[in-house]
Amino acid sequence: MANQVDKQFIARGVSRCSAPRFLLWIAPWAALLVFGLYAAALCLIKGLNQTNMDNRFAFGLWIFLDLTVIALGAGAFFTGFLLYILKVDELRSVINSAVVIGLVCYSGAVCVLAVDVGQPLRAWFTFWYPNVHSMLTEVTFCISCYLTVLAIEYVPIVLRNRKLRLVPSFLVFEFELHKLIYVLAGVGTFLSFFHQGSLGGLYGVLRGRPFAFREGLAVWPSTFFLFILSATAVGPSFILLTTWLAQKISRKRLVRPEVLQLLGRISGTLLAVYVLAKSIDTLVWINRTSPETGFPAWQYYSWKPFGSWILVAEIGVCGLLPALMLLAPKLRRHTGWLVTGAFLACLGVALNRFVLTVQTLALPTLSFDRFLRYTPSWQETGTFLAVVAYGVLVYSFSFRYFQLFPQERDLKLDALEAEEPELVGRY
Amino acid sequence: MTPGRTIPFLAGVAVALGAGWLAFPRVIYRSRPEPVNFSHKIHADKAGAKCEDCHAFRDDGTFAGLPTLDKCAGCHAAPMGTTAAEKSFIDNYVTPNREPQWAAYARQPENVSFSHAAHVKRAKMACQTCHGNTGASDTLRPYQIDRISGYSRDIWKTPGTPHGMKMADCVACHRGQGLEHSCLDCHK
Amino acid sequence: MNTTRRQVLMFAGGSAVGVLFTPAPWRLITDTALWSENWPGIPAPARGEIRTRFTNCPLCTAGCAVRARCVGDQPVELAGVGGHPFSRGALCPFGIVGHHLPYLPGRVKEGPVKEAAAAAADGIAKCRSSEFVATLDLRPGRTASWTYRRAMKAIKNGRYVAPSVDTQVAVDLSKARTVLSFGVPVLDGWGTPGNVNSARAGFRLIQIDPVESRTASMADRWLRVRPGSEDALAEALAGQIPHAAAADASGLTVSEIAALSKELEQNGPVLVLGSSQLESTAGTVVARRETPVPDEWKKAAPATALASLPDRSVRVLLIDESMPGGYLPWNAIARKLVADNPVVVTFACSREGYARHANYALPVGVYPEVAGDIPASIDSVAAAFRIAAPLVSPPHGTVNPEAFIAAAAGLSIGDTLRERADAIHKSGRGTLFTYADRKSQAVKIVTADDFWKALNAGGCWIDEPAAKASAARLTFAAPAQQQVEESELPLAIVVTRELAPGLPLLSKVYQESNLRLAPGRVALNPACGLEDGSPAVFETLLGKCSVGVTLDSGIPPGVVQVSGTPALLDLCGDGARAKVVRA
Amino acid sequence: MTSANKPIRSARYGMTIDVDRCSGCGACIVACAVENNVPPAHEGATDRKGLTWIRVYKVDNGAEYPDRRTAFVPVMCQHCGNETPCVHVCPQQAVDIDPATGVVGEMPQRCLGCRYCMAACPYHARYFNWWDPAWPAGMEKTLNPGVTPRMRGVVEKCNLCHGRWHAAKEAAAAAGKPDTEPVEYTPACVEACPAGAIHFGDLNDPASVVAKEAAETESFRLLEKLNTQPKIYYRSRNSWVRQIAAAPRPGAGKEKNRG
Repeated sequence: MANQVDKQFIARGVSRCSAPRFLLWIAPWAALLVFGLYAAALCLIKGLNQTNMDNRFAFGLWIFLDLTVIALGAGAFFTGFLLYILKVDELRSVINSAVVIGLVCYSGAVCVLAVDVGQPLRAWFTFWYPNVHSMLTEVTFCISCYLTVLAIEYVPIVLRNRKLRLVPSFLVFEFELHKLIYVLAGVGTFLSFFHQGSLGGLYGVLRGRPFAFREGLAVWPSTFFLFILSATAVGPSFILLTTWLAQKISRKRLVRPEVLQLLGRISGTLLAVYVLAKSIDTLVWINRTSPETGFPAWQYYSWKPFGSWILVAEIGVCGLLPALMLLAPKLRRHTGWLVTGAFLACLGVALNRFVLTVQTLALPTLSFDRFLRYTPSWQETGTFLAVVAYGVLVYSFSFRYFQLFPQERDLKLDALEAEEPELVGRY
Repeated sequence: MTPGRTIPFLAGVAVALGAGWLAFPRVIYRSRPEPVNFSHKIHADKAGAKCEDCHAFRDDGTFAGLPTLDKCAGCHAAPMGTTAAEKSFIDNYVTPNREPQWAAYARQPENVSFSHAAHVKRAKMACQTCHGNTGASDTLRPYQIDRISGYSRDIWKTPGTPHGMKMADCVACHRGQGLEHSCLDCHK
Repeated sequence: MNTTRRQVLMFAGGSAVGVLFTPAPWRLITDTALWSENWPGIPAPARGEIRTRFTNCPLCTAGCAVRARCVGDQPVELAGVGGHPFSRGALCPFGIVGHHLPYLPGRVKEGPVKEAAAAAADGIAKCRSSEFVATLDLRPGRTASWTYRRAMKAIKNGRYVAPSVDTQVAVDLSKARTVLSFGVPVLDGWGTPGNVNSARAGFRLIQIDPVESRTASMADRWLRVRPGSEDALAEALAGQIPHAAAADASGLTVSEIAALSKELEQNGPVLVLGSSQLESTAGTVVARRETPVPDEWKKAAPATALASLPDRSVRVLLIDESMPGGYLPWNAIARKLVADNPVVVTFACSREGYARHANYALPVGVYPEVAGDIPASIDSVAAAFRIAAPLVSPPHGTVNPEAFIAAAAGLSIGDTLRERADAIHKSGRGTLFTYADRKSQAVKIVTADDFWKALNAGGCWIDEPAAKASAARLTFAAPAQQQVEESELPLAIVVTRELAPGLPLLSKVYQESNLRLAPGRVALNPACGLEDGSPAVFETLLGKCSVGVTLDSGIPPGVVQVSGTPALLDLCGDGARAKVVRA
Repeated sequence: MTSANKPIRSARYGMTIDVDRCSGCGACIVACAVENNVPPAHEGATDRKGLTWIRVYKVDNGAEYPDRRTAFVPVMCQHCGNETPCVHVCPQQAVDIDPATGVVGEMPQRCLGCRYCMAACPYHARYFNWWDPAWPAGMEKTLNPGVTPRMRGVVEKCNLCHGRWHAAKEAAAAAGKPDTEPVEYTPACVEACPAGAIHFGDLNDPASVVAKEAAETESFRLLEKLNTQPKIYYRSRNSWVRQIAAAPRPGAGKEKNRG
């Protein structure tokens, strides 16, 4: 019975695993989510003493998570930008997936932020008494607006569900919304550019933390622009990764390989630009910005374990290397290289966010300070995992019941044609 | 949209507006009567008392606020008039020497540092400016507490209304005087 | 009409839209935010008239003058009294939070008073001629101490036991040009902070210390010696033994010792603290006159050292630890008690001390609840009389040890503080300094009543210095020699006596800043192999107890610094050795 | 905040701390906690999760005995005067700098506990309420009515004893003095220091002790090169102590302060 209901919701022409199997797949994630929610609840009710953060390590795992997922989620706005504004039509086959990814990443980040602040009940003060000089204000405004945009972009995907579209008014509504999509894409792009930047600015403006402090244009430190660049560079890579994963897990062909390669090429190009910019910025910082504040740059890297290797890993191994992989047409054609490149790119950005959040706080500023260590408590890790589980669940459900990959049906037909042409008539 | 849907929709709007504007303001406050039906008017007329006679400043310039029982007992050791209020006051408080638990309408939140000296002695402001014509009132309004925040209704009045004690009122006046520097001017 | 699902939905939607145009939602989020300003658990400080009251701090023998800022009568803030001729407006961290003492977590609030009285009386009656009734007074020299001495005199074989402090001898820092301190915390809890600080510029401080104590790090010169070798060094400096011998013992070089003794010769007068082997230069140590007492009190038992009592001889032991003072390890006391059920009554505000071992632990009022006087401190040349005047009232059911012990001995006493004050007034000596107006006036010109009032309202009596300061001699207990082979217990113990009655806010200097070694913790050299803050077991010949470890590069290897809580002090006799192992 | 403000003779309240006189007794820390209603430590608190508006660090020159030298350095909010790091980052104006006094103020009731300001402060002078404040039974009677206790989940820090500033203001008003003049008061740590190592006053007033001492050559400020213009000056005759103002040098001084 349940099976029947379930069937009615699945799009025509695509096949999905049986309901029990699907349940089997989501069960562990659901369990993880519940555990994570419990951990988060502890932090909300008992307070942040449940975490291992302290006065000196005021930020921890959560901020790192936020910065990273938001960077990875950039694929949503950037794909939209390419598709609707720059008219790169190949990307239509992944845009839905991209939107879901974006929604997952941003909503996840916002939820974690709500746990991370000491007085969530006052979070709205930022809107009522905003301090316009604060990068965090910029971030809060843009992220909350963009989250709304994503939600609106997500609605049509839901409404196009096989069963829901039977409701006429939904259909109308969906159609109306779809006319808006260009506006939404535009707005989303604008907002995203801004908050990706301000997230970078968040640390770049800390003149009290010369390790993070950067010079820049007007009110924006260089990290502002580097974050935009890195996010746009890595966004497509992450979509590439997730799509590939979806194909592997569902054992289906969801998009044509050319699309993935295109994503790789875009990612690679931008990554190359980013690596260049980042290197220049680093050189300026080492030779001018940091020394001017009295902090010779060499000393940052003599506090173990954060040696200069971390710089090499970030810019070289996880920056330049994947850029080259993704740019070389030969390599790109092999899924292995493509995926590895995309993965390294994502890793590189994660590492970059880690350095800015965790290493910045670990390094001493006063001469009689110590180098600090910090390991997240299980409550922190649990909350972190909750976001991951939440992401997987939302994506799984969307993948099962909504059309994330428009090409899927055609690809299936082609496949059948290739195998037994005479059967095609049946479909 | 068809009337079949408009009507319930509008009905919803109407109900919500009613509840929000009429019911909510009543529900949100808990009312508490004052221990004694005190008439400022009588004291002003009969005893010719000025505000500062009872609401006095201490020698160190700080404001004592509401008078304590001994101040009242000074005159009301025995009934001076014939009102029931006075009689019950003497029976319930003066004779057993029990401090009446007055509720201070204008009691500011704990994090506010308000100096009567600065406003009354330095700025020469009249009591009425903030406290309205309480001095001429014949009865005491019931004291209303916000159920959630626990603050008196008076520091909740919309700015400008009588007895308005909201931060907005303070700020408006200070800004007008060009006396607004930072939060800690008035907050502690 | 029958409502369809859609109509219900529309209605809901309508009300959702409508409610946004009412104050309700906005007011609710505002209120919840405001609620977070005073949600349960955030206390509201009492409001009221701010008054200033005065008293004297009895937490240590310094007895600094205290100005208390009170809301109504409740003190909320303590500070020194500027312009005070001796304590000079200074107050130590412990004195600053003295007014929290009544709220000590785990304070003893009731006890078996009647039973204790009965048991004591019974014990005194049963006491054989070879046995003793003893009162152990941890803060000798007080007026209460006089009562104890009189009470013990009144009992057939009563003994007044007190740690040896001669109230007749004082140190004159202003005369010294060099202060040679053998492990005495001159700048950290010794003497009167205000007086020491004001005299500090006048003398050069040489600190002989096995560890980098706070005084050592502030001294002009710190000489690190092996624990227990202080006397050898002192003897060498006194010329009794060759420098080489002292060098071997202390770990200093011969040249260092030579240089030191040369410096002492040239840079006199020298005041020597913490060692009896070496004479201070005349004038730096002076005899101090006794604070006058009523003549009828003079018939009192002398102070006996605990050690001089024969073992297994004390049938009734009354311990007054109501005021923090020098603590004797319990095993030294237990040895003296008779074998067949002795009676031990202790007067204490906490169960940390002897209450752990006593048959009866009786609750007492504490500072600033009860009145008591504070004898002149070691660095006060003139005798003095200060009263810790009560600012708040003690909880119901506390007992006054003075009255209890006097009653037990059948001695009838009046208001002893008043009698003492009158005796001082009668002597006509010295001056009265009142805190409120910061005026001194000769005692002669004030009436006895005014004198008494002034003492209670914030004032102190200061004797005029003796006509000719006759030379005197400081005596210090010589540290016992090492009893154990190094191999068994590798660490030499250095005890720091933190004056810490577990006052809550002192967590700021212990737990929250690691500025001071917290009670119940031991400090070790970072090379000891234990982690900072890790739990460990501290073991001596006398037993073991669990401690927290603090790593401090100021502690040399082979030494453990112990923060003196009774539980730990019970394990460390003089010169004891210890080992600290991972828990 | 507002531009059209009455002309006031604005003060720059600041401090000079004589490091050579500080014996690290901790009186200032305790007195500060008493004055500002800072709760005692939760049993889970450490030196990294505690609340100490002023904190005394034990600093050594990194050498071994006999060359080892130690000093105690009290560090509180440095009340930066220029591009004050914490003021700029706070998303909801919970931190501001008072033009009349130069005091960097913090409004716990406005704070949402994002701790961005803590990350921004190079002096680690800001502290977060990790636990609900708790006093032993009865001890809340000893709270100072001049300062409101804070709640869990907000940041707090030294505000140069603003409660005492309010009291002084009120006294001045009662005495009929105009409100355009800076008031005289003494913060708790200054009053409490038995060695008189801390001086407090108006750096704008050339006649004041602090202005004179701040100008002396042996005065220095922490991390001066960051150009945050702190109003807390430190003084020492020992050059090695003056070195602590500079940025950290790994390896210099093996075991640093235990704080």
